[in-house]
Formats: sequence, structure tokens, C-alpha cells
Amino acid sequence: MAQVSSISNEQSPTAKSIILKISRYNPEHDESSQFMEFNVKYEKWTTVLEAILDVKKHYDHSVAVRYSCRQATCGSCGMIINGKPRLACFTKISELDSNVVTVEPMNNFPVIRDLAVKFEKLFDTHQKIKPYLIRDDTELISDEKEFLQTPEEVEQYIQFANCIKCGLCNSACPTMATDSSFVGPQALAQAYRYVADSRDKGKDSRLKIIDDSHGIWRCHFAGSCSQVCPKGVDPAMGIQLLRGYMLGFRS
Amino acid sequence: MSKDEHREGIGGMINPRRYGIERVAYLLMRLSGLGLLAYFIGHIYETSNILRGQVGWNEFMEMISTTEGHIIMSIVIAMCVFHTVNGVRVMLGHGGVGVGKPTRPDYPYDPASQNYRHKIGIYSAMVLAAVAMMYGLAVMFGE
Amino acid sequence: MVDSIEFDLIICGSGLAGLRAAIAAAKKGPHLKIGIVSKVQVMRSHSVSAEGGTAAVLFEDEGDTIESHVYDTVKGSDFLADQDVAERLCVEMPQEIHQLDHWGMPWSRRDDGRIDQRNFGGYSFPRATYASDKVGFFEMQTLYDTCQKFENIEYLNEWFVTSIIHDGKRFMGVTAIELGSGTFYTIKGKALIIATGGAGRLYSFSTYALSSTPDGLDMGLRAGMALKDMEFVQFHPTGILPSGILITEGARGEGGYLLNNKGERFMKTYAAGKMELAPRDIVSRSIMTEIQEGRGFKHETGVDCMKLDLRHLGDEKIKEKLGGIREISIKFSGQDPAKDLLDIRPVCHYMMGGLHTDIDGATEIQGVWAAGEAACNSVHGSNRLGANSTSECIVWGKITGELAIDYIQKNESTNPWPHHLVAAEEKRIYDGIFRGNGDVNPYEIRQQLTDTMNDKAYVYKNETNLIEGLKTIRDLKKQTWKHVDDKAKEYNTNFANVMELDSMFRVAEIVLLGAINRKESRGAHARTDYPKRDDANFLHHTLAYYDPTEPIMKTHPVTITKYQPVERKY
Amino acid sequence: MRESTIMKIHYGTALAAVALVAVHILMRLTMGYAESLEYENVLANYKFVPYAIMLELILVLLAVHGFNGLRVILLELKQGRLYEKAVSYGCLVAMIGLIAYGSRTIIMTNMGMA
Ligand SMILES: Cc1cc2nc3c(=O)[nH]c(=O)nc-3n(C[C@H](O)[C@H](O)[C@H](O)COP(=O)(O)OP(=O)(O)OC[C@H]3O[C@@H](n4cnc5c(N)ncnc54)[C@H](O)[C@@H]3O)c2cc1C
Ligand code: HEM
Ligand code: SF4
Ligand code: F3S
Ligand code: FES
Repeated sequence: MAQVSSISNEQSPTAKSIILKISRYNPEHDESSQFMEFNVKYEKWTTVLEAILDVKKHYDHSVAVRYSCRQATCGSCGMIINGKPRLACFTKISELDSNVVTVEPMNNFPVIRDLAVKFEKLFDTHQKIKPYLIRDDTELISDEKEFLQTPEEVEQYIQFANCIKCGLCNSACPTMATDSSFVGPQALAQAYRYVADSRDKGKDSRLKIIDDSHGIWRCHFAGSCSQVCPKGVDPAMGIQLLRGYMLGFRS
Repeated sequence: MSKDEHREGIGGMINPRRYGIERVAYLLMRLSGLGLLAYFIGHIYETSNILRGQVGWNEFMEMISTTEGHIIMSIVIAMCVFHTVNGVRVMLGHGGVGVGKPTRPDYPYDPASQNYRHKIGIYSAMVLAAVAMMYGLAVMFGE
Repeated sequence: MVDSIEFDLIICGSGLAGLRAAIAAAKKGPHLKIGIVSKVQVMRSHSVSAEGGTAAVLFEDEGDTIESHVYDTVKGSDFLADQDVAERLCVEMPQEIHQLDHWGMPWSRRDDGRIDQRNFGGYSFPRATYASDKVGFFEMQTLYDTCQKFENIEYLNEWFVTSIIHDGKRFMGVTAIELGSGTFYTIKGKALIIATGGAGRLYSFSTYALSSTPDGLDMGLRAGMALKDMEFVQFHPTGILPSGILITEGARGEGGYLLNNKGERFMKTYAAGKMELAPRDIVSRSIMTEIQEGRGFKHETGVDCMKLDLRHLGDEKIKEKLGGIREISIKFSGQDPAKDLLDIRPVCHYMMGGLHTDIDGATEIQGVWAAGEAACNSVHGSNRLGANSTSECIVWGKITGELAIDYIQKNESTNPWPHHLVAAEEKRIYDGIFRGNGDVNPYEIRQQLTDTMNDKAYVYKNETNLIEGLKTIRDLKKQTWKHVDDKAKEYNTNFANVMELDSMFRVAEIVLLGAINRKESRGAHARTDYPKRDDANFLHHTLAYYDPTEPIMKTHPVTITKYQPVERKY
Repeated sequence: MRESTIMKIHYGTALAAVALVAVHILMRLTMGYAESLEYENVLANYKFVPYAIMLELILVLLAVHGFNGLRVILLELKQGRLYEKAVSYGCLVAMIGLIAYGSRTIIMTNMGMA
């Protein structure tokens, strides 16, 4: 019977190989991080995450890396790949066009170990901007129906709702590089997501929260956040539009 | 930076190479702002020489009418023009002008805020700055 | 002394079911402490991958009825669903859709501003509520964000729960390892909701997140609960090659065709009435039959496949309604659905089985509920209809969340904390696994195990294969893979991976045993040696209990209220 | 002050300065750069009250704008309650200082004390 056998690419004749340099750091005994090099095979569809997991499987079980969905929807696998923040599962080795692939933990997040970083700060700031509809009747009582919303109204915010909280934007932002209190593009884009939702009535309270000395004003429209976002969220746009409200350009 | 923060630090903030021209503009904006502030402070001090009367003023004018003085002056002109033009662009951007409209993003995702309008703004700020600098040099050395 | 923390309600798992439960509980018991414990960061749960839709009857004014949803579900289940449970799902669902809307869910809309719905396999009305093709993602976001409102919810990100502690009858707490620091904890609680999701990573070709392993199921099993109907594993017809990532049924719901190498829409031979929108078990079998009869394609990896044609939908419609799968197919397979045919084949996608619960989601241990894919309240019988699973997660998330709070408010436990059980668990983990030794690579064993499941218990099964599979797995289990080479404390994923593998053996064995015992074909369980459904002997659920030597297999009756089993035709 | 107010001032001062600085620089170009800087001409300018007022305005606007810009950069570089307080007040003091110093020049020159 023609059953599937595992679809692995280990012995395939079309496989090529690259050097994968993984940044290693174990807080128990390392002063600073060091690179370890591995020779890995890849096919044209092999992602950086698959290559790392291949290393973990065959060469060194102890590589610490966060991953789950492997399809760019859970936001686990952000890291610096060849110098830029990217999702490991959404970066094919073939598209990097390089014989050496270097992976490091994301900048601007505390490192737990190797490639895994702490996200608590990002989760906290996300919570701080009140990421939910604000109005009196959010809780359904009896058989109410939906709040009406036209497709055009959905289009006003859907882009920003695509955020997977991967943190790449926060890792790329120049303000984030030195400002540990900055809310960051991820949370600001989410503030805009809710402000722009026609069902929401919480604009003023949200604007108040981000109007802080380390709030929205610390964005200088450097745009790096939008350039690295794997989901097309374009935080830079959201932030400027949001600021448009605060400057009275928009209402 | 320490691992418990792992911030990129000033190096990361300044490094303009990894990202687009927007990041270069960001850096130049800061540098020109600081440069102008430094010049501005100097300028206020400089003009106070007028209180020392004609002699004092002339002494001072001679001091800055050197080649170095002119070069510094022309850099100031460039900074001023870049900072002003880019400043206007950034302000428009901050007000939500020309940053694109929210829509459903389609793969491959090109961020609408990183659009040609703003890129043109940045490049024209640079070109104008260069032109102004040339002009300044021509005027100052042309005598 | 083992570190200990305490909650009133512990929710293990942070997918749709877990988060919905948390909100229901937080609302009902504003003064109670609720802890969401998850081995991934809360919002990274597998549920974010759900694509196509959530089933609910929203347009009764346009001819849809609850009754029809119930019947479709029961018929889809090949009459193994408990019909009272199916009814409960369908009745509760509409208001849940509206509740999600009130919480900010970005549902796709009709021009008049109402929530839109699309066609899905096995339904007699287009009732899959959708948000582009990222339904699960947006639902997770809505629930996670709504959770942020409640101050009594705490998030234990990346805590691996290892066992359930109870006094023989009543729940008392769980043991867990905080992955970030590597610390072993006991978490005491008055009630527990298990929402650990499916275990599709038992198969190597799978749509599931890499974290969807059976450790949650296994933990219930070891605590004495039964696993029910584990032999029913759903294979989704359209997993894209080579990754196995899902191409949603919504693609066919929007009008996509399945083509064989003759260029025919072969579904006309198998389900002329519903064509590509027949239930998943039927479409998957049809694909495999076509392949076996030589009408398939070969993918460049050498694997047999079939083609999915979306080109006629046009680029704009694909971008609007199927943006996620467009991204997936272009990025991961280099195929643009507006221009190319997609290479697909049936892929492990859902487990109808799970922890045995009653209609309320209550398990056999007092104070423990199970919800979502981890639970088997028998709403899906032997085959789940697409879009009914996210519905199930949401409905039973809410039900169990509320019931657990009721229970906590009524019951006060006085029994002493069973330290010996914690000690035993610590020994099992640290002596048995962490400090174990051996020279067999556990990752290779895991690969072999999941390959075996793929080979021997795929869309079509037979006695020989299943028995071979069982033997292979038992052989693998005996090898010396139980060791963790990474000795570090912080973020030791090697440790977690070996723990997962340990649980995979027990659950894989039950899947295979159940399949061997069920000598009939029903729903997703298709035996070439017993091709007919056999209501006389097998119209019952399978239960499996833990035993150190071999699982104890039992049966459990099916609840039939209105619909007597008839032949299933589409 | 709310950050939004401060930043509105930052942008407002910048905008206003654009116009005024333009005038200020154009004055340099009305009669040839070097000539414009000759003592008599400069002095004459200072004595011309509207021009002196304009200079004063530029002084205030740019000092406010420039030192706030500095404050922004410093706030982003390092954090901490004490540091941030020091930066804010430091910049304010420097700003006032510069304005005072510049005003002295303008006023004294205007009143013919040079
Ligand atoms: C690709 C794909 C697409 C799908 N699309 C649809 C669809 O369109 N419509 C539909 O109705 N259904 C769909 N389904 C099915 C549906 O997504 C799942 O059944 C549902 O998401 C399961 O949710 P859950 O809450 O039960 O568990 P999950 O979301 O799987 O979450 C499980 C949770 O348990 C945690 N956990 C597990 N083990 C442990 C442990 N030992 N300790 C601590 N935490 C643990 C995990 O961290 C995770 O948080 C799809 C499934 C797949 C695979
Ligand atoms: C006259 C035209 C000017 C305009 C239109 C202008 C505009 C701006 C704008 C919009 C910013 C904010 C940038 C951001 O937050 O992204 C800024 C910053 C700044 N400006 Fe100006 N400015 C002008 C002149 C000056 C002058 C003359 C000085 C010096 C005294 C100066 C000093 C600064 C400084 C130090 C900053 C902070 C830099 C930064 O945050 O990037 N500016 N300017
Ligand atoms: S905005 Fe984009 S880059 Fe930032 S967290 Fe969200 S998805 Fe990631
Ligand atoms: S990179 Fe940072 S500066 Fe603003 S536009 Fe993005 S948040
Ligand atoms: S693994 Fe989920 S985003 Fe990469």
C-alpha cells in the first residue's frame, strides 16, 4: 500500500550544505556567548528552524531554542539571523544567499540561554495598553447579536490584528536599543489596532496611557520595525496614525 | 550590554547599515540636531562678541574667517538644511501624513509606511543639504 | 522541600479551550485565583494554527437550523457521536460567536455589517464562521487579549506539567517544571481543567504545531483516567508538501477543486452530491484510493500526492479569503495558488479521542474537567466535521470554567497533601528520565516512532500493519533512549522533548490497540480488512486505562437520542 | 507637563523656526555674505527693533527646541528616576541659561550698549 514514509531530506541527492553558526550561552557557567559551528544539509525549502532542530537532533541536544507552530503564526522563533531579526521558521536557508548562517538571540530581550529570550516585558507592555474592546456592553447578556461592522471598517484595523507578538519589531527598533522603558512598536501597534476598531470606545484612555515620557513620542519613525515584521503589520504606520490623533491631525 | 538586558546599546541605535534609508535618516536627524545645538550655543556665544565693540567683533570675525571656519560653517549649513527638510518630513509622518492607509496586507508584505514619498523626502533632504553646502562654500570661498 | 505555589483553579493548557475557560472562570469567580499553566508561552499554543472556520448557526432567518447542525455533526461522526453532546454544542455555539465579536474578534463581514460564513465539508448550510483564513489565530488573540482584563488570572508561561496529584478521588494539585529556570514545583489547587490539546505529533506528517504531543493525555492516563476513542485519528485531505502544513478546507469551501493526474475532479466518483466538500474521512480515503489506483502524482520528494486547484478563484479572492494559505504555499512550497496547482496529501490533523468526560466535561476524578481537543466528550464520534473543533473548545471551555468555579465555591478540601505522590513523581522524572543513561538518541527514536505511526496507521489500516506497528513501537520503547544529555537547568528543551517522547509511547500504544480491536470501518477509522461499519458489534466507544504492563481496554455506550444510525452517504 | 504637550511645543517651535531662520539667513544673503557680517551692518540690524524681536524669538524657539531634543536623546540613552530628573531639569536650566545669555546680547546691543 502506498503509505507515506517520513518526508525527511537527510539523504536527498539535491541537498547542499552550509555552516550554521549558533550563538551559545549558558548562564550557569558562561561569561559571555560563543558561537558553535555546525555543518548542515539543506534543501531549497529548508528553513533555519529546521536546520537548528536538525543540529539539536543529531549533533547537540542541548541547543536551547523556542519554537512551536513552524508556520509563522505562533511567534515563538524570532532570532537574529545573519544580522537581522527574523522568524527562524519563516526564513529559508536558500533565500539567505550565504554559505554561513549565523543565528543569535534577539536583541533588546534578556537572554535565558542560547537562542531563547525572556518575553515578560513585551507581555507586560502589551497588557498595559489595554488590548481589548473598551465599552460597557462587551459581555453578552441574553441573545444579543453582533455589533455591526462593514468590511471597510474591518479593513481599518485588520492589518494590525495580524501581530503574532514575535517581538522582531522591538528587537529592530533603535529606541529599544537603549531605552529600557520604551513601550515599543509591538504594543503601540496594538494600541492602534484597538483604537481603529469601530467597535471600540476606549481611544482616550489608551491615548493617555501611551502619552508618557517613554511612550509613543519616543518613536522617531525609523521604520525598522515595519521592515522586519513578518506579518505585514507595519507598526510604524500604526504609530504615526495614532500620533496623528494625539497631535490633532486626525479625529 | 549585560545578558540580563541584552540591549543592543548605542552601537545598535547608531548602526545604520542593516535597515533601509529610513534608518540612515533617523541617524542623520539626530546627529544634525545635536550638531546644530552645539553650533547654536556657539553662535549665541559668538554673537555676544558684539558687546565688545567694533574691535572685538572684528577680531572675532577674523578668527572664524579661516578655511576651517568656513568648512565648519558649510557643514552647519548642510546640517541645518537636512534637519529642516527632514524635520518637515518627519513631522508630516508623525501627523500621519503620507504614511499609507491601513489595508489587508498581502504576502510578501511591503510595509506601506516605508513608501516612496518618504524616501523621496529623505533623498531630497540629502540633496538639498549637499546643494546648500556647495552654495555656502562657493559664497564663502568665492571672495 | 519542593517549591510550591497555589491557585484556586489551575488551567493546564492555553489554547482556545484553556483561555475560554479562564475567562469564564475569572468572570464567575472574581475573587478566586486562576492560574493558566502552559508549556509554551500562553499565546503560542497550537490553536493559533486553526485556519478555516468555527461552526455555528447564525442565519436562522436565512434557513439554517440548529437541528440541521446537530444532524450534520451526528452524520459526520458516522453515528458514534453522543447526540445529547452534539446538541449542546450546536445550541451553545451561536451566542459564543457573538460573544467573541463583543470581545473584539475580527470576523470577516458581509456588506451589511453582519458576520459572514463560508461553506465547509459535511454541512448542509454554509456555517463556518471565519476571519479570513486565520480563524484560530484571531480567536486566540481575542481570548488572550480579553484575559488581560482580568486581574485574577495569572500566566505561567513555559511550565511543563508532569502529573496530576489527587487523593484517589479528589483533585489536589499538579506537579510541573518551570522550563525557564528548570525548577520542579508543586502547584496546589482546588480544581483543574485539562486543556492540553491534541497529540498529532504522534505522526511525522502532521499539521500540528511541534508542541502538540500527548503529555497532557498521558498525565490524565497515569492519574487513572480513561482515554476514549483514541483509534479515531483524522487525516485532513490537504496537507501541503513537503512541510505538511495545512491548506484549510476553506480553500475547497471557497470553491477549490481536487484533481487527479487525468485532470478529473475525482470526487464525483466518491461523493457526487458534495464533491470536494464531503467530510474529511471520505475525501482523504478517496485521495488515497486514487493514488493506489495509479491516478496520483509524485512530488519531487518522491512522495505520492494529489493536486488542489484554486486558480479559478482568482488572485483577488485568494488574497481576500485565503491570504494565510497563499503565504504558506508561496513561502514554504514555492507555489502561488493563483498560478500553480498545489501538491497535497492527507495529513494527520485531529484526534477525535481524548480524556473520557461526560457531557459537562467532567472526568472521572472529582474536581478535574477536560475541555477542547484533549477531552473526548464524544461530540465528534468517529469523525469530526471541519470547524466543529474550535467550536467545541470554546463551548466546553466556557462550560468547564463555570462548573469548576461552582465546585470550588461549594467544596472545601481537608485531606492532607500527599507528599509521597510528589516524591514518587520527582523520582520518576529525575531518576527515571533526567539522570537516566543510555546511548540511543531519543530524537531518532521519536522520528522512528512517528514514522511508524505514519506507515502503519494512516488513512487505510489493516490488521497486519497495525500489529506490526504495535510491535515496532514496543521494541522502540525498550531501547535505551531515556536519558537527557543536556544537563543544564535553564530552558532545557532536551529534557522536555524526552518527557514528551515518554508520553508518546503510552498513547501511541493505545491508538494502535484501539485500532486493532475495532474490527470495522467507521468514520476516520478505515480498515481494508473490515470495510463495513458494524453497528451490531462496534456501536460503542473504546476506553483505555493505564496499567504498567499493558493498557486495559473497555467499552462505553453511545448516547443516541433522536437519530438512529443509517447508512452514511453524501 | 504631559509628554504630548512638550512634544507639541517641540514641533511647534520647529515649524515657527523654519520661517524665522529662513529670514535670518536670507538677511545674510541680501548684501553678500561677508558684507552682512560687517560690524556696522550687524549693529544696525540689532538696533532695528523688529529685527531684534525676531532674533529674540529665534533664540527662544531654537533653545526650547534644541534642548528638548537633547533631553529626548538623553532620556532614551539611559533610564532611572534620578537620571531622568537630572536630565529634564538640566536641560531646562541650560535652556534658560542660554536664553538669558542670548537675550543679554540682544537687549544690550539694541539699547546701544555695545
Ligand atoms: C493546522 C490546523 C488547523 C485547524 N483548523 C481548524 C479549523 O479551521 N476549525 C476548527 O474548528 N478546528 C481546526 N483545527 C482543530 C483545532 O485547531 C484544535 O482542535 C484546537 O485548536 C485545539 O485547541 P485546544 O485548546 O484544545 O488545545 P491547543 O491549542 O492544542 O493547546 C494545548 C495547550 O496545552 C498546553 N500543554 C500541552 N501539554 C502540556 C503540559 N504537559 N504542560 C503544560 N501545558 C501543556 C500547550 O502548551 C497548549 O497551550 C485545526 C487544527 C490544526 C492542526
Ligand atoms: C528650523 C527648522 C527645524 C525643524 C523643522 C526641526 C524639526 C525637528 C523635528 C521634527 C525633530 C523631531 C525628530 C523626531 O522626533 O523624530 C527635531 C529634533 C531635534 N532638533 Fe530640530 N528642527 C529644526 C531646527 C533645529 C535647530 C536649529 C536645532 C538646534 C538648536 C535643532 C535641534 C534638534 C535636536 C537636538 C533634536 C533631537 C533629535 C532627535 O530626536 O532626533 N533643530 N527637529
Ligand atoms: S508587529 Fe510584527 S514584528 Fe512586531 S511583534 Fe507583531 S508580528 Fe512581530
Ligand atoms: S523602529 Fe522604532 S522608532 Fe518608531 S517607527 Fe519603528 S518604533
Ligand atoms: S515556530 Fe511559530 S512562528 Fe516560528
